[in-house]
Amino acid sequence: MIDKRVGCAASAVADIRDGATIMIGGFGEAGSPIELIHALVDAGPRHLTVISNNTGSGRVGLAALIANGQVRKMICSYPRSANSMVFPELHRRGEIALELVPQGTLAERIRCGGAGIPAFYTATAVGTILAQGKESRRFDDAEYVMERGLRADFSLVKADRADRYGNLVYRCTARNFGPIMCTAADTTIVQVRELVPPGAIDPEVVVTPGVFVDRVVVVPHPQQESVLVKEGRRYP
Amino acid sequence: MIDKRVGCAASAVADIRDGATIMIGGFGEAGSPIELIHALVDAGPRHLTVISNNTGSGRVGLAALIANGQVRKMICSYPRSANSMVFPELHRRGEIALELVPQGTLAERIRCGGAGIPAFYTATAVGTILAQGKESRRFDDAEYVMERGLRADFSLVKADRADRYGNLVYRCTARNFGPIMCTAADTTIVQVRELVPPGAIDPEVVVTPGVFVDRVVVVPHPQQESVLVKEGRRYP
Amino acid sequence: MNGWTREEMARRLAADIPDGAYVNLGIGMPELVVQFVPRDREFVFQTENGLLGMGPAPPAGSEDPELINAGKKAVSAIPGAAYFHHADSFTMIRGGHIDVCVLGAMQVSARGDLANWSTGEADAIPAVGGAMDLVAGVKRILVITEHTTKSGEPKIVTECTYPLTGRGVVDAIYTNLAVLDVTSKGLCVRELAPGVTHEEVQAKTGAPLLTPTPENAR
Amino acid sequence: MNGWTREEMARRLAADIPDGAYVNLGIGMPELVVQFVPRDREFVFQTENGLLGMGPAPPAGSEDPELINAGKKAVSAIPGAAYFHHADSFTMIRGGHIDVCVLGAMQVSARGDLANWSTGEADAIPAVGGAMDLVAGVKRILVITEHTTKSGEPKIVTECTYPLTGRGVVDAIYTNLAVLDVTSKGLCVRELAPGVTHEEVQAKTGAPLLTPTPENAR
Repeated sequence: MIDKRVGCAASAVADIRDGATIMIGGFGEAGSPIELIHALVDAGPRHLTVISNNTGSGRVGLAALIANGQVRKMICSYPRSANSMVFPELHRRGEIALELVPQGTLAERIRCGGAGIPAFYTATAVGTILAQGKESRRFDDAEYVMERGLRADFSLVKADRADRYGNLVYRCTARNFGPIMCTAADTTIVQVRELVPPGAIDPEVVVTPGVFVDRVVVVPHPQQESVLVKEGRRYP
Repeated sequence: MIDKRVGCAASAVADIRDGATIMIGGFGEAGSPIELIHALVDAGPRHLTVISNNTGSGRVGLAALIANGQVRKMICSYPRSANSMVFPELHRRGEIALELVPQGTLAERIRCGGAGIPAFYTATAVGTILAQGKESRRFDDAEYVMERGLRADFSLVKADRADRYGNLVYRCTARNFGPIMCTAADTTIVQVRELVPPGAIDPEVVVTPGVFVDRVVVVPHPQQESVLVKEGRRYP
Repeated sequence: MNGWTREEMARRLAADIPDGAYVNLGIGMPELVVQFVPRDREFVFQTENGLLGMGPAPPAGSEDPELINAGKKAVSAIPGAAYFHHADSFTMIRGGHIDVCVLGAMQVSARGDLANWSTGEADAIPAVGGAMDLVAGVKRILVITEHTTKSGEPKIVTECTYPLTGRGVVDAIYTNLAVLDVTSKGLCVRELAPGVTHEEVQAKTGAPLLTPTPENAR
Repeated sequence: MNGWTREEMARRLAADIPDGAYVNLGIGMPELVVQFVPRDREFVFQTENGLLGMGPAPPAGSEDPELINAGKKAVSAIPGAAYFHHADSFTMIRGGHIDVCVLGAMQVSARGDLANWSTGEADAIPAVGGAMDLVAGVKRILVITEHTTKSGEPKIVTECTYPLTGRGVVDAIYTNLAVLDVTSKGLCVRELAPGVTHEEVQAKTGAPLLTPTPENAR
């Protein structure tokens, strides 16, 4: 019987090795798989490349992973925000690399990575410094840059509910990068608030079909990043 | 107030002119917008290019549009099936052109047309006659062909329910090409079984957000192509 | 005081958005536009993090950390809203499905070049978000900005000195002093704020301004 | 009678699909595989027209014309199924997410080239469907076919003469006479049907056959 449940976050991330490329879902705290990230801090792999829209807040979640010196490179669209100090400090000191990607291009690169598309053309960033060094080409009298699909060894994603097949639904704008990141990694690890029996999620409303998911960890009461930041918490 | 309802199928398709390119949803009869197609037969525009997975069955729906001499070219993946005689006859007589596209490439070309992507690379059809005349290119030691995004002047799509904003949900495998075709036309015309008030479709389960839809026609009891074919019906 | 307040700028801009428009609002001053939808019109607000049909901020205490806008502020969803993932969201934006985007600016050039994402300084942490996608994909780009910087330097210039967000992308500029159209001939003053003269606007602008004549309209 | 029946071929093939596999079945003989899932395993069937978790045909009279498979036959959906549109469906297929695809064949070459979509005749109406996407994207391609054509011509050949579906894509071939693996050295006989000899299979095959030795395994 297919059953993708894994007992705990620690065992779900245990095989992530030094040098791995990891996609981490979320837009700000919405959809950020904070328990999986903390398990990754505990596990301790280093020299990671992380693909995520932001770089975390305060000293918890993704910011904690960065502060812990485990990340050598970030691929993201918006590496600063109100409570983001860790990444800017390390980046200014030259201790972490940054590949800045427009948000829509980042999303499309991830989707293409999951769909077997090695490269595509987009009008985004044409005529800007973010197109420098990239191939450009005209189609139908407009200019486009070529962008490459993006894949990862692992994706860490937060969803709302799952069944044992790994079918997922999300909540509100916490959906953001989850569905596309699930498709673009060799191993997709998802934390959900609730596990339900097969069929409890209407086949019409499944957002991520189970084929894209490898491991499901149930975290019934996930921590809220903004609350931890407000309380000045740090991890570990 | 935004209200995309149109009174009847005839008025919904009235501005489709000779020479238009039209995407028509459906995989076989599932999702085929038969009432909209029949309205297009009545309206009579000619020299159409039609993008649709199949070429219709019997002498109704898409097959009727072709039989009526209105289509100069089909772009599709599977132009024959059990009850498909009209297209093969006309094609053998040289009266209708065919651009044969692998089904997944067809889907991706339509999605890209809707997403502002003029071209992309795929491994599908590499080494086959369907890649002949197309640019190919190596990425990471594998070969890919370049395919172009596909757009249309109009899309005709069948969904199950809509609200006045044009938010759509579909039923079962009748979803097929509808959601991507809605994104890839200048004007998207949808027939639905039922119109519901805004909010009656949970924002979590909307499949096609209303921004992709221009006109909604309510057809409470759509005809079923296979029944019409079995009865030997023809349109008009 | 001469000129428009921030709220008046937002109201003036909102008056130019047609009924039924799909609208994306940038972070900061553009967010004010949501308060000034003309009474006889309906706009649908899209936020690129995955919501079409964004409604106003919820009452204090009932915010949902999973229901936010692109500025990561709590918002609500109207009846008839839809959630979707980022690739679908940017299909809307990059595929030309959004009618209007309202953005702030650090600089706008007479040709409609926009700089609004980076000072280009060596130790700045650049953050682009969806700005380059929006200017490349949305049909009409409206900039809302104070006419000059806090120190009085022109933000509307012949040539942007900051790194660009996009070239030739801006359609119109709404400032505290005037409404300017970007035309093929250059910047054209469509409207002056109360008590503001063409000369005053020109003095605070780093590029030549045209007055509206039939041939200056693009 | 020597050799396997169609049902035995499907059963033999199904026995090689591992537990938990995501499986796409082509039209025709491949559809038989759904009846022979080994008792201790669970497969999830994908059909490229937009369903993961395809179940068996419904009882006569309760077919739903909007719930069909890629062969346009009525099917059902298991608890835990999901519907999706064509671009998402081919993301599964082309993105390498489907483990096994079972296809019929007109010809298979010793190098694993597959021809199963067109005779290439001038007046034929070619119809490719998802075949080229499946062979390009699915991890393991299994062919199920009679060993020869109805007139006794070999279908397993040195070089396909019909237009290809894909080059070097087939991993194994299940016929009424044998199970063949496509290896880097050529076709290798993994198993003979009851009462069938290697010589008999070779006589009906248009390419040289290897016998399984450690060094012929790929």
